[in-house]
Amino acid sequence: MYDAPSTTKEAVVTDVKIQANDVQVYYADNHAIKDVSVAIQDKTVTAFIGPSGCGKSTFLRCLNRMNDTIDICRVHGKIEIDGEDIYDKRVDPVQLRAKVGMVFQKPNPFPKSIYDNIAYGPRIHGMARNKAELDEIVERALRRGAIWDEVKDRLNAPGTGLSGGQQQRLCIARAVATEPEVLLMDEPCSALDPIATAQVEELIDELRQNYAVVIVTHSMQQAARVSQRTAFFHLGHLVEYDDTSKIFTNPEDSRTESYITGRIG
Amino acid sequence: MYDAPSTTKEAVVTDVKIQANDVQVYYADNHAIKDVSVAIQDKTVTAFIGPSGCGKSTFLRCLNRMNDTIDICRVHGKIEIDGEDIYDKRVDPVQLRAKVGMVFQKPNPFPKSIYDNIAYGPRIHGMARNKAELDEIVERALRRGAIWDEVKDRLNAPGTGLSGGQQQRLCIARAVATEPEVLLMDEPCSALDPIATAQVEELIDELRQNYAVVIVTHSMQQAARVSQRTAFFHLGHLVEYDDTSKIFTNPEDSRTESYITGRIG
Amino acid sequence: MPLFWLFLIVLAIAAGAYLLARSRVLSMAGDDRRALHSLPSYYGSNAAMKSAVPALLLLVAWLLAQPFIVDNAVSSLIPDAAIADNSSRALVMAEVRRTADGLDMAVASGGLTEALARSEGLDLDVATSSLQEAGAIVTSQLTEPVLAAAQQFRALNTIGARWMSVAVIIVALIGATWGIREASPAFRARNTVERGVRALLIAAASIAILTTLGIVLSLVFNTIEFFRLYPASEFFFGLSWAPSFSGRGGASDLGILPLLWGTFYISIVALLVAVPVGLFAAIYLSEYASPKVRAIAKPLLEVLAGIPTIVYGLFALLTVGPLLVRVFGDDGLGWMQAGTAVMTAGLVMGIMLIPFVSSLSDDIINAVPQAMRDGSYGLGATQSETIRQVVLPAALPGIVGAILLAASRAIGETMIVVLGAGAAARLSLNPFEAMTTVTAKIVSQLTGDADFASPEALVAFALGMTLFVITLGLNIFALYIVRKYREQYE
Amino acid sequence: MTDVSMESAAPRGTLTTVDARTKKRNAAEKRFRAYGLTAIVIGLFFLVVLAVSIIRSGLPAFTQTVVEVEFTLTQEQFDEAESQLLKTKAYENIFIAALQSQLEQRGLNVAFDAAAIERLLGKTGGTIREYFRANPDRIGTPVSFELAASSRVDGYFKGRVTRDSVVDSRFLMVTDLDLVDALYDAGIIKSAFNWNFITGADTGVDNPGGAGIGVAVIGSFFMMLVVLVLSLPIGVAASIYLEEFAPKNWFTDLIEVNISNLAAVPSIVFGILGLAVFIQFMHLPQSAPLVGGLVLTLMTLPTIIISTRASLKAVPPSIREAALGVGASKMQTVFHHVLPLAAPGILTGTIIGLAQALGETAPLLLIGMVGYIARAYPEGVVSGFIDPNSAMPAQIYTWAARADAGFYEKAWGGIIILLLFLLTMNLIAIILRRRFERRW
Amino acid sequence: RDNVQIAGSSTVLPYASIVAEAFGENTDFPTPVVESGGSSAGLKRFCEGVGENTIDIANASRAMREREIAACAENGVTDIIEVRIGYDGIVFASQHSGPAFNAFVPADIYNAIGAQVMKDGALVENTYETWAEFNADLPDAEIAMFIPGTKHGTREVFEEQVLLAGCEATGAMEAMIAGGMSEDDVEDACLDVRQDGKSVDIDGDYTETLARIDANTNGIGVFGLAFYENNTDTLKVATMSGVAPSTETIAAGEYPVSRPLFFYIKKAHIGVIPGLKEFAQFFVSDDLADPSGPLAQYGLVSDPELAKTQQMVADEKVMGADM
Ligand SMILES: Nc1ncnc2c1ncn2[C@@H]1O[C@H](COP(=O)(O)OP(=O)(O)OP(=O)(O)O)[C@@H](O)[C@H]1O
Ligand SMILES: Nc1ncnc2c1ncn2[C@@H]1O[C@H](COP(=O)(O)OP(=O)(O)OP(=O)(O)O)[C@@H](O)[C@H]1O
Ligand SMILES: [Mg+2]
Ligand SMILES: [Mg+2]
Ligand SMILES: O=P([O-])([O-])[O-]
Repeated sequence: MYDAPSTTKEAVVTDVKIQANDVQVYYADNHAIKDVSVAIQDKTVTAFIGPSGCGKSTFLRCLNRMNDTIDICRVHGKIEIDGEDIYDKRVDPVQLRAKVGMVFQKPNPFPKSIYDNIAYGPRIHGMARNKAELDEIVERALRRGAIWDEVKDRLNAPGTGLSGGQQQRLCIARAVATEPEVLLMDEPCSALDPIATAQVEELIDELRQNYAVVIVTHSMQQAARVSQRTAFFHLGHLVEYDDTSKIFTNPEDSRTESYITGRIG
Repeated sequence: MYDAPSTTKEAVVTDVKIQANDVQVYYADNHAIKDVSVAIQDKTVTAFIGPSGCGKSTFLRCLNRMNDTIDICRVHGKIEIDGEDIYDKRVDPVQLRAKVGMVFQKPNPFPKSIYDNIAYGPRIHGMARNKAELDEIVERALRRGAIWDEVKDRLNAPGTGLSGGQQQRLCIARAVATEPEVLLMDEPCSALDPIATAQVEELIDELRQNYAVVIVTHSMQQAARVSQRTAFFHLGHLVEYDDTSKIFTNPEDSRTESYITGRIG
Repeated sequence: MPLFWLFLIVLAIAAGAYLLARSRVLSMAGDDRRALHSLPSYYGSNAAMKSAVPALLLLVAWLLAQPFIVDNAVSSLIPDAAIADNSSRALVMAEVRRTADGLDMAVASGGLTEALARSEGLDLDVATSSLQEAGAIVTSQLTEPVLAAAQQFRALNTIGARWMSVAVIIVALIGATWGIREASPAFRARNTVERGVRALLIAAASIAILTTLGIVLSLVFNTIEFFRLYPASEFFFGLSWAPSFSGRGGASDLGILPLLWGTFYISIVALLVAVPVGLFAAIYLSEYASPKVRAIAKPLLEVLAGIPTIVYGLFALLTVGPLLVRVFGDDGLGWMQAGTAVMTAGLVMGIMLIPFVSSLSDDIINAVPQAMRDGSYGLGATQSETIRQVVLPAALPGIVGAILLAASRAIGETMIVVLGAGAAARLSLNPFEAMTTVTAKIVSQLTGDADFASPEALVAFALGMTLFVITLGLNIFALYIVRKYREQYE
Repeated sequence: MTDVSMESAAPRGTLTTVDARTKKRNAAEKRFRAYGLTAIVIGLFFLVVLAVSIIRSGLPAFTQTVVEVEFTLTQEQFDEAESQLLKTKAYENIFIAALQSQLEQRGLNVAFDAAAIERLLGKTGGTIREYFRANPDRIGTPVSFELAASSRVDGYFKGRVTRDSVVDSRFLMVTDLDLVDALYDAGIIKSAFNWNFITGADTGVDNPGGAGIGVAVIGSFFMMLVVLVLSLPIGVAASIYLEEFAPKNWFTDLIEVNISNLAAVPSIVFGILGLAVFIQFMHLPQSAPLVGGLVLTLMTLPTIIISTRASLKAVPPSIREAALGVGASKMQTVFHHVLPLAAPGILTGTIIGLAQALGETAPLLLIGMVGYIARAYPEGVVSGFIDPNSAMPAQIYTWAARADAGFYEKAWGGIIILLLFLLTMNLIAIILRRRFERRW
Repeated sequence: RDNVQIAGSSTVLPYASIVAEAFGENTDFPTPVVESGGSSAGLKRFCEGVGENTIDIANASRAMREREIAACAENGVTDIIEVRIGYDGIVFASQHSGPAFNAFVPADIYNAIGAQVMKDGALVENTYETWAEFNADLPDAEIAMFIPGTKHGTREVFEEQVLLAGCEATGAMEAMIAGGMSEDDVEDACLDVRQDGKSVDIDGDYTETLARIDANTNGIGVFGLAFYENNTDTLKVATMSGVAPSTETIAAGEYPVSRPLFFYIKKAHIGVIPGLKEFAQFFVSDDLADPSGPLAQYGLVSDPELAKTQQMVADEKVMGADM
């Protein structure tokens, strides 16, 4: 019912980048993620779909331990990236997050200039030797975020003074500026017009050449367009996880089918 | 290229609810809205479309004077609702905003319980005589916001602990709870799955029976589905404003055409 | 009618007006609250406000004016002859008032009947003795004019009080009627009430201006007087502060510069202690500490702000000073002569100021939205990077406010300076030398023994004034800086 | 473009083995955290040091050496004493005589005379006179009195005074201490908890044994009441106006600068102001807690305003927008949403401002609350506000300046009471503050 | 107002507090309020005018000055009763267990802290480090003097009765005059105190001086007699010109350093403020103020002319009127 992913984007069998086993997440008493096991492949775009509130964001935030910042949130189970348990005591969440970048669902630019918003990551990771290099990184990131033209004249204006969609693209640009190996994107195009969406999708496709990308989206078309693998979440369960083409053409689970045909929400 | 609106939703010629003339908006030196004149009709859904950053939110916020809260924002021109100039000195913006409800682009629930989030508006407007009535109002609003089932067991949980899409629906419910005559919705479905989106669209259609609804959306399909009139904004200009069917089938301006066919962004 | 009762009556009228206006507007709207412009309680509040506020204002005005009017009326009754030549009319009036009070007491205790207390024929001796019996403190035998005046005084006051009650109640009733009649669904009750509240807010904000005005007025005349006696140029540019005892006359050096330097130097040392410690404490409390640690440590640190400064002074003098001497004194590095020094006072003052920086900053840092932190963590920033580069800039206005508060407190502190830094005014760069501050000298010149009309005493006012102007300048500068670097989230 | 990104897929360490740069950053992180912890520890360390020294010096104030004697006052003695100018002296002599006769009865074998006994006793006449005036029916019946011993004898039991240290003193002879020891053995002199210190009033400089801080506590209480009731609402109202309503113009700036400038005004200048405005202009009573409260209110206001404004500023604008968007007025927005979120900061300002006001002496100096202001307890609420009274810090300050070392320990004891008062006051605010704290 | 309101000198305050307490205990009048704040501040408030909202009595550790009397008169405060209550002895004391500073003459003090001193017959900048350098009888201890700050009335007495005397005795004064200075300048120069930290001004109370001495074995402080007598356990007093300070030697005029203490009453308030005159009379009564009374007991040097003072108070004799 949706365009099957074009052959060029066919899922290539690659290494497993992230392996999650029996993940459970609780917000206080609320059991938000129930027993989810999933293997996310490298150099692949994985889409998480599912009705609002089913736990997509929650699971995504487990993958770079962003849930650590929520007091009431407890995560059980095992998540490995490149074979290393990220919830291991010895793991440094900072290094983890440098490796696993994130675009949040609600755009959250820093109360700084647009330039500093982008330059922040590269600076802390020491990615630029000098101002010129940094300028270059910033420009490249903003271009990749499809926002360069709109902000190039006001790089010193505060990032908080941008429109909703501009903020969203700024946050995407901010995340790619640090060149993470895995990029988690929580509804990155929700506030974008079709053109901007297309540009971001192009970016995702480009990133896929080297990295693993996980994208949460409510747009079935988008999932079908950009992803090779799709995971369908429902009420905290991972209902089905398979090649995108398979999910959208021939889902195994009836719930998946109902969802993509628009019958359950 | 998109489904033409079905005949039942054909624009009925009704009274003009909002009349904007020569509106100009500046953020400090940034001329964000240029000379926009538009007549928004009662009992009609009007869609604002246009690329990200073109000024849709800005213009929407002019209609209930939310821009008053931004220090650097200046609004010129004349906007009349029901024939009254809303920027007149004598107009009480509070009363205006009670009449013209708003759903913001970024969901912004109060850091209070879900119940209180909804009940706040009805309380300050004296819409309920007693607790039972208030409970009823809250339930009705949450149902209309298509979120009742998800939150009915946790009405006392904080609204900020909801998922992105749930927050968005909470904010929609909050806005309809006060029964405004005009409802401004800034990308109300951006974080919603198709089913929830359909429910919200149903709500919009229901509201249209009595009220005027203005909706900003990036989804051309959505604009086509729910609206009777569509305004296309580009770089701060109102490029074209006409019946939705006309815009999507036979736009006059070449820019409009480029946009809806996905060529400019 | 006792004042308290009058007050209660006004409140009762206001409460009645509240209920009436509320029910009236509800019934006019046919119980449909949506048809009302505002919540019913606003209509009630409007009526209550209109009945209580003017009435109470009148009450206050009357209470302020009546004594003046009665005093004037009565005092004109006292013949000049009745005023002893070393006394004044005001003093006789004081006695009249006391006698009138005494009569009240005598009547209350039953020693006199009300009629007798009023009658012209009241015998002086009877009056005196009955007053004394009633426990009124009268020093000597009453005199005829005083007694007559006291009786007149009582009579006028009784009349005044009666008319006041009447007037106040009438005003309250008029206001109530007005408010109730206004109550119709279309009436913008909320706006009216909010205008009232807003007036209140403005009044509150204006107190700052009034205080400033008051300070300037209470300093300026003596300052001018000082400059009449002492050349301004020497005061502002003189390099030495050596007030002599005025008995010696005219030999004082009253240059403010050494004092300003001491103020500046000691405050800087204090801030160098308080700001890093306070800020780091705040950061630790709000970002790292567990809620339990925070709940205990923060209030404990706040106790530091509540220890009387004299304790800090003694602490500086007895503990910190000798300690520093051991390290920096002749036996150690040899920089320090005695325990009292800029360093001693600065360190101790810094300790006192820690909570000023820590507590307030902690609250502000805590108020920075979590989304800001998440954004930074998501980029792989460490917690300290996040704090330094995202949280602190976002919290900057509040933190600057806290630091300014601490700095202000440092400038205004006396006791620690007196005990910790010594009383010597000196222009020196060595922080291990004794110095003193403008504030300490204001206190000592003001509470000293010098002839109060001499420049040595009046200089306290000039010092206060100068300090006031200087800090004003600094604050304008700080405001400008904060405006320039403010970062607003969202 | 792509090749660039290929390049920069630079080797990163695995998650468990950190690369050099991360090591450095983590070290910085650890250091930063350590600084924070150090800062707290420094603060708490000084608090402990101060607390220990305060408690060590102040605890002796809570005990008092007393002399217990039972005697009968005859009507003649009473009348005779009442006819004197210095009546208390006469009562004192009666007490001394009674003690002397008691010693003789018991046959203690130390030499003593009336002068020696007088040196052992504190000022006792006032208490005795007061007792018999209040209970005339007890005249002629035996009454047992427990009265304060002299400051030196008290010090002897507390270790402050030794046989060596009284050598030069003309207030106590070395031989007197033999008598003291004997009296102690006989149970006539003993140590008792000093309730009077907690409940009593100030005394003259020659009577440290009778001095108490109770009345000053009441003075402070009424003063703080004024400060709290005025400065909190006024401060919050002013901040709300400035932060939320005031148009951004020069007048607002003027108020703003004025307020921060007031924070820097030395407290004694507020005293000058208070004297000029409240006493000389408005004719409010002198030495009254009401005036003290007003002056301290003016002094506290900037602290509360500055902290309130800072926390109002910290409330994110989206909250305000949300409320305005549902048709709340600005006033409702502020009072329903913004203010509760700013409450922690407001309470912090209140805690610090009130703590400062509670410990302040200098302005009280000028409005007549420092000195010797011994009074009975106020009779009612009104008299609590307007009758002359002192305040705790003023009392402590005066005691600390007195010559007799007995007052020195009283001063420190007073500080303990002041801090207890402060903690009680803060506790309420702290509990409230915790209830309002939240992140968004 | 039904209580007597007093303000002023912190030196007089202890005595006033003793009297006020006794007055409250022994009469039916309320205990007077005695504020501290310094002679100058007290007199200033005294001179603000007459009336209930002004104070009745000002305590002062010095006599009222002409300028102050004039300022008073300007505000209508004209009939003032001056009451001298006795004398305050000023003593030099050091740590009890410190070096033996037992006997001074003004010259020693001047040599120790004067700005310019005679050394080998020439007037030079003061560089003495120890006491023994200029007086072999004194201990070989470092010079560390804590003298009253310029806010204190005691400073004046110290300057005039010790420094000036010392200046003259050491011959410094003569040398200065010989150096061609005018008389006024000489006086000023004699009162100049060295600024190198050997002499420390104390602006606080005697308790502060005591704390300084406590912390410094070689420290010598200037105290009031009463303060010293209350702290004989930590302090050791020195004789001045061979006379040991005591209430007797000072009353007899043998000990050279002392000053009179006063209080001033507004006559206009007598008969208006209850208990005012009674308080004044109580203060100077034999029971309190004579050498066996509690004031002397505490350390006040009784006025030998107490009877005259009592009479003056009884007659309400004002200043300026023929005495
Ligand atoms: N608070 C602000 N301060 C300064 N400039 C602003 C502010 N808000 C918006 N702008 C600018 O005004 C222009 C229009 O913004 P607006 O938010 O109206 O866009 P929009 O059409 O809603 O876009 P989007 O679809 O991305 O939400 C943009 O260029 C934006 O950068
Ligand atoms: N901070 C939180 N505290 C408590 N409960 C939370 C919190 N965040 C999310 N939840 C709950 O956990 C569940 C899953 O939320 P999550 O945000 O993962 O949903 P989602 O799939 O991302 O939905 P959406 O598409 O609406 O963003 C929801 O029921 C939500 O209410
Ligand atoms: Mg989500
Ligand atoms: Mg927008
Ligand atoms: O307080 P004094 O004026 O006596 O120093």
